[in-house]
Amino acid sequence: MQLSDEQNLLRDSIARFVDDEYEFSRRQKIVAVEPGFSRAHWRRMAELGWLGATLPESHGGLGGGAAEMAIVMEQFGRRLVTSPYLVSVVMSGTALAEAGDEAQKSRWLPAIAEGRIVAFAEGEAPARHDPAFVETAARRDGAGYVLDGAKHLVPFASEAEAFLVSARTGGAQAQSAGISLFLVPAKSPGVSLKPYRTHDGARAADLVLAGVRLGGDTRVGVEGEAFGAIELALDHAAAAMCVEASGAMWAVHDQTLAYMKLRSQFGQTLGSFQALQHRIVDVYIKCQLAQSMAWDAVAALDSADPTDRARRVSAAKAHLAGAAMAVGKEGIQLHGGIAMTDDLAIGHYFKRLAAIAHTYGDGEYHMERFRRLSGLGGNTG
Amino acid sequence: MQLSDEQNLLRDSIARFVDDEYEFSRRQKIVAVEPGFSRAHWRRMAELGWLGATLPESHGGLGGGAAEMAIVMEQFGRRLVTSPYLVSVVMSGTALAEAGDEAQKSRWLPAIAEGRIVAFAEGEAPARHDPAFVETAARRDGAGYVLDGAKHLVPFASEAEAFLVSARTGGAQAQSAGISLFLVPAKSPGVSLKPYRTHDGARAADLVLAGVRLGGDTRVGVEGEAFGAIELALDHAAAAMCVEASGAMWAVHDQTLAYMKLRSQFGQTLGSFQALQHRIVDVYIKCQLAQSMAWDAVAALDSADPTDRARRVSAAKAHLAGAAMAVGKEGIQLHGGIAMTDDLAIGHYFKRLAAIAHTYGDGEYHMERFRRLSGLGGNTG
Amino acid sequence: MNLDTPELRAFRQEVRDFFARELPEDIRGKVAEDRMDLPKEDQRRWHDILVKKNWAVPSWPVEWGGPGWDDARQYIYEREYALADAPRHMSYGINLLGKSMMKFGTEAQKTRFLTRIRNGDDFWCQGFSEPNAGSDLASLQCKAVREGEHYVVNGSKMWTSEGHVADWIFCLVRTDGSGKKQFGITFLLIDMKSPGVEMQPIWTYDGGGREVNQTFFTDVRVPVENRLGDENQGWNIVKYLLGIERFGTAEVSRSLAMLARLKRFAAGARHRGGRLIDDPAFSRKIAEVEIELRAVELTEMRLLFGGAPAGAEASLLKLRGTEVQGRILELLYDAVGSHAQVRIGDLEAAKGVPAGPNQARHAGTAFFNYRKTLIYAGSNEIQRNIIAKAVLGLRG
Amino acid sequence: MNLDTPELRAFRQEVRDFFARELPEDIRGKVAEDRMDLPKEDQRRWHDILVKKNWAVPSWPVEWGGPGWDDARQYIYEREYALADAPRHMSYGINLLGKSMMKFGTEAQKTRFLTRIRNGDDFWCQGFSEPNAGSDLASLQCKAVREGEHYVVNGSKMWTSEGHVADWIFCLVRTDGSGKKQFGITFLLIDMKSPGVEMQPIWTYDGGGREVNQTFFTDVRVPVENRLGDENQGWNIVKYLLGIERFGTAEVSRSLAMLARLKRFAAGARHRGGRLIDDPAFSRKIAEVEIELRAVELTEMRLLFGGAPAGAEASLLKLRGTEVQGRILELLYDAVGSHAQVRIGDLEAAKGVPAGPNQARHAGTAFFNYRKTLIYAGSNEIQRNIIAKAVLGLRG
Repeated sequence: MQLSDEQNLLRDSIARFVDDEYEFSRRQKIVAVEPGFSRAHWRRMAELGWLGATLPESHGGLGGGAAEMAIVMEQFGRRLVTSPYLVSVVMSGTALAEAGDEAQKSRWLPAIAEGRIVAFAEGEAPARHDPAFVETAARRDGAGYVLDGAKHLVPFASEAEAFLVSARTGGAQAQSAGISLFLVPAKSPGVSLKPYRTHDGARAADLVLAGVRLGGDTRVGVEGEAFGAIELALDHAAAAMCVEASGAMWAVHDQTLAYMKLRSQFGQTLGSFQALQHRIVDVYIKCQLAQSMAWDAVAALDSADPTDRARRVSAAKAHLAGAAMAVGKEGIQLHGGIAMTDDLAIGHYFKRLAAIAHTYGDGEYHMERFRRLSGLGGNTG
Repeated sequence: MQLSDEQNLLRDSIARFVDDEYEFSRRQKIVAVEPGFSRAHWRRMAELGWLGATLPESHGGLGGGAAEMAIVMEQFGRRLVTSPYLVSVVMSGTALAEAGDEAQKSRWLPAIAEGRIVAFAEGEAPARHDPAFVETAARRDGAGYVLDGAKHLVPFASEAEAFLVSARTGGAQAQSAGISLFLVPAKSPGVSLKPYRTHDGARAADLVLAGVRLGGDTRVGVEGEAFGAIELALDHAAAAMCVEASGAMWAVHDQTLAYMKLRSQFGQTLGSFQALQHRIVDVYIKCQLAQSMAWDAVAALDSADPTDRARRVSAAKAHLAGAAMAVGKEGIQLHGGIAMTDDLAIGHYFKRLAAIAHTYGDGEYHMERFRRLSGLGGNTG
Repeated sequence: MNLDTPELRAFRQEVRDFFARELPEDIRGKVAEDRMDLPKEDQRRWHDILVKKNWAVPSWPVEWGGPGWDDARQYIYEREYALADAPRHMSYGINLLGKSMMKFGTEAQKTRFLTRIRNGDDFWCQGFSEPNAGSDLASLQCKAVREGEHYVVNGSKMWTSEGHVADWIFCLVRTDGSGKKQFGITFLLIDMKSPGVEMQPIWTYDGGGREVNQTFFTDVRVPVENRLGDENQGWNIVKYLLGIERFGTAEVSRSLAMLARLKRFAAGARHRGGRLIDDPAFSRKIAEVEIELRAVELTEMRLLFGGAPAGAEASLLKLRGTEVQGRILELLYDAVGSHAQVRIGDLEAAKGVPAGPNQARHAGTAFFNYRKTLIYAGSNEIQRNIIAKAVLGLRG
Repeated sequence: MNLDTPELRAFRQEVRDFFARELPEDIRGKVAEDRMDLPKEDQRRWHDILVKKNWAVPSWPVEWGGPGWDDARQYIYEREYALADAPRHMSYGINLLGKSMMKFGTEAQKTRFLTRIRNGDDFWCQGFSEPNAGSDLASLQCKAVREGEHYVVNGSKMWTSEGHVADWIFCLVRTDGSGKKQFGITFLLIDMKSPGVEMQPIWTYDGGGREVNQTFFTDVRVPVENRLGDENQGWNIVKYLLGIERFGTAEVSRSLAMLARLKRFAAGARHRGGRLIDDPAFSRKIAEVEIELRAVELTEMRLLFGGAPAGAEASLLKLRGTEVQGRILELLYDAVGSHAQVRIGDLEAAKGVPAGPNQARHAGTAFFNYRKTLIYAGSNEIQRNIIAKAVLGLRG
């Protein structure tokens, strides 16, 4: 994917921003306190137009595409930036732009571009990465609906003004047909949160929906036919995490290589031991390949063919999941004991890479999805 | 498994024999001509009692057990000895001792101990390692049977006096029930062979059975209930191949290590490069672990519980299949270009290891069998 | 050696029954979650139970209050101990210092220290590594100067595991810097209450509780009688002690317990419509790691009981054992799914209710934490170097 | 760079149509079986077809009879060429010598040799490695002494691929042994019909046909005009030439063709009651290798067309490309099942009838043979050293 001059400028601005503001010890101070990201930075990103970069011009955005999203996420990955960008702009923004009606788009897309948070809430714990497994139920109630169920690990849920919630209006437990999408205001009676920190320094919560009454205008798209938009949002999320991982992997590579050149044992630098040289070379190669796959996932988001998109995104996410874990572990191992300390960045990169590898589809899930979509062994999975 | 003094003596004798007679260039001369093994050595092994070591004392054997078999196979592996030992003594001997009636045992077990060859012929090409997949059919014909079908890759078939053939007398294509075992004299009308060399230097053939008429006394064991004896013979074969592989892997290790100490590049021996040191260390570790697993498979043959036996044999064979391929490849790679030559032993060890990994159940087959027998995911496979 | 004799079967059953009866359920529960930070009171409570049974120091001879077991019994005991989810022994005192003292200590030292270790009166920790002496341990710089009947110690030690619950620390200090770096190292026993000893936690990135520390020594006066072995000859003790450690660190027993927990979890966890253990791809991964662990276990038995005494070969057990253990913990992390992302403490916080199944709560922390095992006690790269040199005869 | 423009799509279609129409089916069939020993007559027949179309030397400029394609067209052509199961180009002459000669040759040399290469009049082979100069190529000893207007060459070369079908060989010889070993190497072009050139086959362990040779030179007289570049300065040409080779050896196109064959085989092969491709475990392995190959392919495109010119980074393509290719061939070996054990020649012998499916016949030989790719053209260990030094800036 070749970037345009404007896109290169955007990348340089964001790189400068995160280099200035997210030096590791400053990053640690940000995640140490609630809400787990910097509200001031978030406002600034909105002002600079970064949050609206990918949103449609007709609704408060700048009309950019997948590349702009990827530029942001890669730089975030490089410096372990925490923010609701993924869950609000990338996921909810994509789903609303795809499936929302004019009223919903007019109300919510500009709000998202301004930094107000709509958290995408589709995952349920027993689903284990399968978005078609939805137990949360939406029952018709006059012109509206009543929602009951629970969503797991909704990022930055405590800061959200609304949730985009997948719920079953028909069909069987694991069927893609019969799933609808609802815009649930956070203040609705019956909505509650169980918030927690996550290992990567971010915040999330379980979202509990107990008899939540909604008007009919909260449904996004056609009843029972939201699965396409959900998959689109999830593919955007997966591709975004791939480039984020690529950025973080290169950071692990760079930090490890620098440490190997610095640290001496047995009277020579670690980097002069041939066995360790070959290991960091393998890290380097993994970073190169992962970067290629990540950007192909981004390119695939613009594909006109949803199967082609899904197949390429899943190939990338499956590849990245393995590579991210391997590079993270190797970063720790090549550092040695010092990597175990909380004060060094390397362990925190590993935790974020592990989270990426296991969120919005783990390696297993995407490998299986790729296999199925490639016409390999159609009779299982 | 601790060896007794007698067993240690046996091992030493066989080790001396193969060191004397199977130095690599002599071994190559043996496999270059028909029948692909040394008839003279085979006679000597019979005279020394090695062929009968594991067969029952009541029928011309010495009454030894799995350990004696393993001692032979490990030394064969070390020097790439080709012989019908596995297919005649280990497989047919085991199956006949288990399921044969007194007349069959009296006639054939002493013959096997004397070096006459009964080749076990169960595999069919589309079965892909599953012994329950039997398309060869045995149709009742008065007091006897008529056999039709084909068996693939029967080792040293051209030298066999008789074949032990699995054939379906009932049940469905892939069912374990309904399989019977027959002693088919090689000269029976309707029996023909398509012989070929195999990559590992041995000989084998396709066995074609076209309307082969047999008397009722050729059936070994109860009609339709031979699967237990077949699995027993196959588990013996798998365990035997595991120890053979262990012997061959150690030979790869030793030869590679010796070459690394000898060969210089860039003014130093290969063995002084730390990256290569760590690689040969991994080979060493793989040899150690594989040896442990191989001998556990041998010990498991004496288990009273067929499930315990099968599970441990499959664990070992699955492990060895992976380790044998890895060690073989690494032996080639650490040698470098010279390993590609036909004159050097290392490539021939690799070919034999690859054959072992893919015969009598490949890694995939045994991993799946182990998984099933371990109560893991009982609903597939 | 055959572990399946009637006598040994009876012994195994006795051990199993004892643990089933005597191990307090609350302690067992914490261990079964792979918690890193078992409170000292729990350790003491359990140690007292073992002392009463005379099983607190299973590797010790009768002379010093141990059960005097042979290798087979020790092996069986250790296995059942782990499978029962009993907390780790206070190994620094019992296995490392205790056995080194039996070999290198004076009678006075043995009399004074060993019984207190056995009875749980003294907990010990180890002061070996330093900020600039990790894999290259012999380059240590923490200094001791002889002044009359005392050594005066200045410097610091890294990675003092369990230092914050320990009463004593055994240390390597430099008493001579003039020769080869392995020379001039002295082995000292230091009372943690001595003036000038300070301890700071090293917080680890895994988010678990306090586990390791950095220990600082400022003009700490150590009586000469608390020196183990001769002055400047501490490296001999280190070599002996690392040999003990190399076998222990294969972690086979602990890994078997973890594998059992993984299987229980996969059998209980909901996985879409069914159970995780019925997912062919995941159960295949369990099967693979089970076979790998079995290979390490059988090799450990072969090297321990195989006749020829194993030396540097044991390095392979530490190396592969920790790799396999890491794999088991990674599978548990995978198995737990999205719950693995949640930081443990927060689930127990007032406002929250545990979001995931109980067994899942520590999977993340345990997975991250255990990466240490591939590094400590001689990193796996060092173990490869040892095998290359000492077993395969290769030279740099 | 975008390969999906209307122009390039049309070009791709033209190439595809041409191969579909013009590649003889008997030749295609042999390539599709991964045979190692395509007869020289087949090579020539195919080369003539390409010459007529002006596509025989796809990387050459118009000046020397090439099509003058840009990088994108060359890339597309190479991809379609492999996917059509066309036999490998005679790469030593076309890509290695040809391009080196354009850079380092005299006008007389270019005029004399290049057209003959293009037209297939001369087949070339390469004489670089020696028995004691493999990875450490610069330590070569094959000697050339200047005598008037000739060099007199004595020594031998290993691994002369296709030497037995070649008309000429380009060789590295030592003309000065006094300095640094990279100095004193000279690049000579030697007619194989010269007195004193002898060639013996090196039979490879894979059981395939004749592929490589050892070449012996005894007092072979080479005219000085057949020296490429200056005396003692051959190493500069080597470095240039290895750069060309490093990109070519990623083998992505060939691997894509092999993967397609693997899938076709798995879809056609009986597997118990069904098809092999429907076996979840096996098709999972295909999926994994497909993704890995895709990662190498995309990285190749990024490094080729990504703007910044790739140097030593290209080593990673050779390294991972050959690893992935080896994996594809191993899966084909697995897929073929028991047929993979059978030696190819024997199935075609008079008394036998092919026992297995046609595609299966060469799987064993191909799998064993291709281990060479991880060794030749700078072993993968050498490639790791190159990346460590030239890209990561690490020093021994």
